[in-house]
Amino acid sequence: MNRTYSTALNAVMVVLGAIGSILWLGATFRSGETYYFWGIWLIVAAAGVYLVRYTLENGRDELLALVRKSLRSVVVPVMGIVVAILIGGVLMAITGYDPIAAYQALFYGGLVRNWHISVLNAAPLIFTALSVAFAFKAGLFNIGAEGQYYLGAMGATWASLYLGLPGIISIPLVFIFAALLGAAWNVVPAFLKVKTGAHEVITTMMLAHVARYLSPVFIRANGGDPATSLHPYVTFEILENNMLPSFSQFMEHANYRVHTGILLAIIVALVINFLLYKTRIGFEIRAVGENKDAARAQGISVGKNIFRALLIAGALAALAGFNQVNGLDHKLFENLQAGYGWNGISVALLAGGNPVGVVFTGLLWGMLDAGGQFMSRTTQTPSAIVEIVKGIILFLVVARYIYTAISQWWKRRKQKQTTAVAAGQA
Amino acid sequence: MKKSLSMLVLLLAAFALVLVGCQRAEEEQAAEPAAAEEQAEEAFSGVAAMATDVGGLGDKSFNDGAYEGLLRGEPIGFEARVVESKQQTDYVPNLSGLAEDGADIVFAVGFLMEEAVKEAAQMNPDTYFGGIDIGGDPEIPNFQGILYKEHESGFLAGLVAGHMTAEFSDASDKLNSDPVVGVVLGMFIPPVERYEVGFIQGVKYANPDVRVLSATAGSFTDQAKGKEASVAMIEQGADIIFHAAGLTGLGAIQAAREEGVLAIGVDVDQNAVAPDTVITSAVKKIPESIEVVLQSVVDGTFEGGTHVYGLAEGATGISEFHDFDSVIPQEVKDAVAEATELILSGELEIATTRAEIEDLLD
Amino acid sequence: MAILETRHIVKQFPKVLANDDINLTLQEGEILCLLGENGAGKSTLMNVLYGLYKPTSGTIVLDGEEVEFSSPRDAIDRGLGMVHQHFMLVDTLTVTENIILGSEPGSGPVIDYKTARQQVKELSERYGLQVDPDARIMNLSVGLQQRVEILKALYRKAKILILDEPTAVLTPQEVEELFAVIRTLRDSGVSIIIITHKLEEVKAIANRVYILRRGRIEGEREIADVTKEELANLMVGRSVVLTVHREPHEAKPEPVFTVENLRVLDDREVEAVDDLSLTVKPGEVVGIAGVDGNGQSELAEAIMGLRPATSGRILLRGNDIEHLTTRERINQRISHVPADRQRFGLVLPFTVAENIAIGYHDRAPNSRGLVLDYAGMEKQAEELISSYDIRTPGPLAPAAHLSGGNQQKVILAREFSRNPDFLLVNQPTRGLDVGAIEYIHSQILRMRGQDVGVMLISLELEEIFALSDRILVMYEGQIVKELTPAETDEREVGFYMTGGKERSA
Amino acid sequence: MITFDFIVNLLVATIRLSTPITLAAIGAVICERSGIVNIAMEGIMLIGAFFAAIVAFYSGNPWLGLLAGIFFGAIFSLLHAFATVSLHLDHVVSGAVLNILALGLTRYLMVLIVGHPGTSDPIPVGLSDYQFAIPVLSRIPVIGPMFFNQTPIVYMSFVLIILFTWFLFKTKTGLHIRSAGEHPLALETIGVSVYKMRYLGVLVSGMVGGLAGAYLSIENNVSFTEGMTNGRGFIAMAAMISGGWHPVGAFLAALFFGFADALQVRFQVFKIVDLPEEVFIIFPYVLTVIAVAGLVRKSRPPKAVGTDFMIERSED
Repeated sequence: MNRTYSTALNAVMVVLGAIGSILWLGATFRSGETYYFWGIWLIVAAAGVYLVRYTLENGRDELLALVRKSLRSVVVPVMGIVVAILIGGVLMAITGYDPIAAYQALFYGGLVRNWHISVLNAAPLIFTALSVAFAFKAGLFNIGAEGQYYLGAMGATWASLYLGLPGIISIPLVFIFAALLGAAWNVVPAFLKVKTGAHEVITTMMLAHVARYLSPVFIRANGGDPATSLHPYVTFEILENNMLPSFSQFMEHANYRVHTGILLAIIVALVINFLLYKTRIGFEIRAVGENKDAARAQGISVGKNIFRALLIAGALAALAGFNQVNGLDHKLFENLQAGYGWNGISVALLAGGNPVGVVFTGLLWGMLDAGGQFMSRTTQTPSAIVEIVKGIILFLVVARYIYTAISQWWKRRKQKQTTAVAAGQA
Repeated sequence: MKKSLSMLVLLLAAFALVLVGCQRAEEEQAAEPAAAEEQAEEAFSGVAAMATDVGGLGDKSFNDGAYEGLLRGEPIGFEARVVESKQQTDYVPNLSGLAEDGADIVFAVGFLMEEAVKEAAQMNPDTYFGGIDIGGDPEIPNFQGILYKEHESGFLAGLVAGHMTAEFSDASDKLNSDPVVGVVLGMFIPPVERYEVGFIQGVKYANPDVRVLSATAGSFTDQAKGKEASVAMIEQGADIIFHAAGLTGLGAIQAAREEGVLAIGVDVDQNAVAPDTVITSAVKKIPESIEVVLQSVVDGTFEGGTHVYGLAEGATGISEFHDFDSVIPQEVKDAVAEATELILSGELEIATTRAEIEDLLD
Repeated sequence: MAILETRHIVKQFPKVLANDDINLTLQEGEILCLLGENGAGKSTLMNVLYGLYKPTSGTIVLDGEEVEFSSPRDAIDRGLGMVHQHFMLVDTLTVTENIILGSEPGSGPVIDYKTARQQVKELSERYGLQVDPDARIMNLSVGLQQRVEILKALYRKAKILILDEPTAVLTPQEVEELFAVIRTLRDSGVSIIIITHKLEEVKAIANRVYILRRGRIEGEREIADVTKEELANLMVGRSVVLTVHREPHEAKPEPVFTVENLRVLDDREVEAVDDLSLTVKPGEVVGIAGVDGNGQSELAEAIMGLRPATSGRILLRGNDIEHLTTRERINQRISHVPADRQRFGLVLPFTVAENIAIGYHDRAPNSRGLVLDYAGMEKQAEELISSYDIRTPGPLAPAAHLSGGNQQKVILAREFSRNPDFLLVNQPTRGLDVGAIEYIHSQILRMRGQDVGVMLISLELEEIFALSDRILVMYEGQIVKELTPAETDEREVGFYMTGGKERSA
Repeated sequence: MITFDFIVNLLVATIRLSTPITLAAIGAVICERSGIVNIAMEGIMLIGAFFAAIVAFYSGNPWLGLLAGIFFGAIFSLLHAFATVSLHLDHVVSGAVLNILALGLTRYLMVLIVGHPGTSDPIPVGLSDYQFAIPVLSRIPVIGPMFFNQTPIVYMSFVLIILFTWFLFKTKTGLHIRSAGEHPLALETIGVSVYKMRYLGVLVSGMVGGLAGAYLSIENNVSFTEGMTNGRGFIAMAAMISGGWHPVGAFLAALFFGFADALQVRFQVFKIVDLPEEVFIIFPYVLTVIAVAGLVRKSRPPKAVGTDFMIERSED
């Protein structure tokens, strides 16, 4: 069909989707008012438009194929989640808690009552998960994202304390500065990996510990307001102009704490997706990740791409720090256990390393965390159960081989029978 | 891209489904607080709740102490509720959530929650809030900040340690001749600093010649590191080990026990951990102070601002000596009593930060 | 009497039916050949006999009694031994350790290395298979490694010895030694099955031959009364030209590619290419003959800039490219068909289109600026798929899903379509069936016809003779002899390949 | 200040701090020699530490605790074996997942069994009470106090280093395990099950990992604390690599890390230089990086480590 149509529909879809997700993510139930469902319906509408366009362009069969394909792609995760929730329920039941009530609280808390917390939790996870996922594509395991997170947080704080330009200029500068610091933190692992082959799992992990212990030093150096009893265990508050705008600034009743960092996270996810699958750099990184010998034989420098991958991964993890400082806390705490780096690994694994998938798994994890808190608050169920459920989900989803193994075994059984019959006749 | 976009559709569908299920829940939840309010009137019954910081329960320190305090509220009609925060984003929702779920008073435990609790208190003006290790704010009448003079406890502990290691080193065969004591820290945070500083000052007050060794484990949960720090000090002749290191400190006490020297516990009376080793503990009676606050809620005498609990309120100090009561010479006990007087009368100033102590010492 | 017999063996894999109702018998003390193309199901059948695969149905009869092997262990215990095409040797272990692996002497858990060494020595003496029991496999030549494999089987008292493509990697001399060994084994009462796709060998060594095609037995023949041509037809299912027809072509005088005094180290820091010089003229095929491991791969890697040269020059069209990176050399229009196609040639999970683009992915039609142009990529791929007749579901199918032959065609399509001046082809037909070999040979000659300088590295002398205008024999990192196919034969080449010196000298 | 006693104390402390790392590292060596990457060591140690403390507390017998630590460490590691060998799941992924699982599991079980999270109640008798000096040898100056006046698990670690070395390089099973890690098909074709060998390798690492955990909770200390392993499992991986996948090498590397840690604590105590504590705390981690960077080039991993092994596969 003609292009103008399709572009027009595209525009409609993008607009609907954008507005929808802003409403959805910025929504809150605290003040009674809600944009939540509006947001969801708009997004659904956008998706609908997409499907319409897709059908107009490729015809009905293609659409069905697409639906089938995407169904297949979500069936494993969904199955994993459901089964894990069941197991968790059984665990609760046998250990004397009421699973029904607990889960009701979990979902009510995570999806409705404290939805805004789910979103707040998701943003940093999406960044760190993107970091891990990106490294995966180059065949690297950036297990030390936690460390790059701290570096980013420190960098963002430092820049935001002193950079007094108008926000529109200043925030991007801080953003870049934080990213650069995170990237710089991975220079050593990248260098060692290329020069000596030292395994990044160990180097980044060790440097993560280093970064974690550097943060208090940094904080004391920029030690904050003596008026608070926190002094000097938190830095000064960053300059007003460097704070990420919060949804409440353009949506009345939106929770004042929910900031635009989540949108940033989604945009970055899309950018990374583009970088990986639509650009030469991504092509080379994936080639190196899949088969470095062949890549090398075709003139793709392995070392160069390991550097690229680890540095970009470092930058992404650092952005999680930027997100927390400039979006949420507006200062750097001596954070006893941030853990976004570690949890980012699970989120990335769950998404199978797909940058766009990371957005959803990030929201899922954030939802489970927020809901878990609500659950333990209202039903006095230990929130550790949520950790276990997470673990099981992860296991069942990443071990999608379980399902393929089962199906293969099933096929083989069938074939055996048939061939046996055939042989019998022969 | 295509794949993921259609994935979005399905995920949303899933979400939407769950939501439908939750709507009903919503009403139920909404009903709850109202009920709680009404009951609050006649023969007192109410809900006392707390949110831990990321340290969580089982820290054998302020989180556990606060919880014990809540439980002490049960006789006077309080139902205790607790939620363990997992990350900083949880603080505000947990605190105000507890309030909305009908708690009469909500305690925020740990200095990290300062901002969160003030926010929550402003958002829920008709619920009382308390903050352990957090300064109050005159602007917020329904919030009471509760601080402790850990440095006082530290000082008295240091006083005992200083005297014992120097003059009375023959009082126990677990003491050696050289005048050295040690202090093991978990991570360097406000209460920990106050304990350390007070301890050092106490030691020097007892005897300026005593050396005080200090080391930080870098964690509140790594017993092995705590043990190693304390062993390293014992090697240097330290014969009394004080710790302000939460669970890491258990390692420090264990080291003292194995190496046959003495230890001083922290926050709560830790004599039970090793009765033959822990001579006393620099305590901070969080439960008692919480009890006081709860009572004030029942009596309707709750007041905002900062309440600093110290020797005067009987909230700080050192615990009894248990089996060591016979070992500790009368002189030391007198010295403690005397110092207590001086502190109460304000004649004896105790440092609260390392900066201050350095000035004080030279 | 028949020592081994298979009855209605069927082996079904998830994708393919590898063996379909196989019935064969092995007489005691005979040498039986199993002839068939790659993928005809020979190896599968042998792995079934050896207990590595369980047959989907059918039975194996040994010494007249039905047996069922649940693991190779059973097969070994029943006196079967197997020498795999890809040697089953652990490089880091010694010869002794490899031979005794799984049947170690010594009571209890501890290995009695003294006895082991002793037994290995005796064994190698008894069958005249000399090999140092303490040498590490990684330091042995392919021929010696094969001896170790045979000893491994004999050590386990094999009455039946199965050799899978035993000559694939050997020089003519080594082949004859091997055959000698096989005959002595036969005379000492061992029954032998040889799997091969080489007709000469069947004629040379076998008493009897079964021909396999597409998993079925196409026929059984006594060697005495069968011709090579008949065997070929049975094997391929149609009459085949056994040598590609090669019309003469005048090479340009001015060399397009020159190597001067090149020295290259291998991974063990040992000099693998030792002061080597050669030239390639436009429009000629220069064949590098040599036993595997004489520096060919290091030479190839050095030419492509995958391995640094310690000294010497590499000239393309007269200018030195030694200092250039691989990418720069590719941009200088050098094409390379690597020996190990799956490891160095393709990114298996990538699509055919991507695999054709890779290397030139930074320019039209594959990308515009930094952004990939998938439309262009696919268009180009479709053209090449048809012109090189690559059997694939489409340009977007992962390379992993293609057969070996078609994977190789993808590489040829990629490299040849970049109209190179110089073409380095390394063992282009390894493990491919006759059809694919014919095609690839004709394509290489087509490049020659277009005045491309072609350097062909191959372990297969047939191939060298079929394609080369000049033959350079490589031995221990040096070109020890230059020959012209017309004036020499495989024996002479083999003589120099194994370090033979000029008779005159 | 640097007296003879100081040196001796420092070295003794080195042993004390390196023992858990040593155990985990030699366990990992066996595991990776069989071809399975095991970054789940951290989780395995945590599980071992937990059950050791719990059993020791309720039975009042630390030796039972020790066995429990080993046993549950093995059970937990079986998950890893099942996932990687039988389900053909990527080794690193499975390991990462198990580490996460171990954290949640121990916390939940704390609440269930002990009644509160955080730390378990101190056990009546710890293994440290069974410290004993080997008569004559313990009198040898430096060596004596280091190696011959120790606590049970420390002695065990010494024995295990020798035992594992002997096992890997002198026994039949050892030869099989090494082959499984180098060229699994070669092993399968002479009739030894690669699956068995790999399960065995993981299992052994699980038992030793559990032992390492037990050391932390019932020998070095007297109670379990959440997250008490504190990254030691990963340092053990570093030790294994720097030690060239050889038990003795791994032991030496572990000693090195232990030494660094012992040193930094003493630097703090002495306040030799006036720097923030954190600077000292990071010292061992930095050293680890340097060590790995320096030694890794010389050490070569088993060829087939981290690779999946499947027998039933169709050609091409």
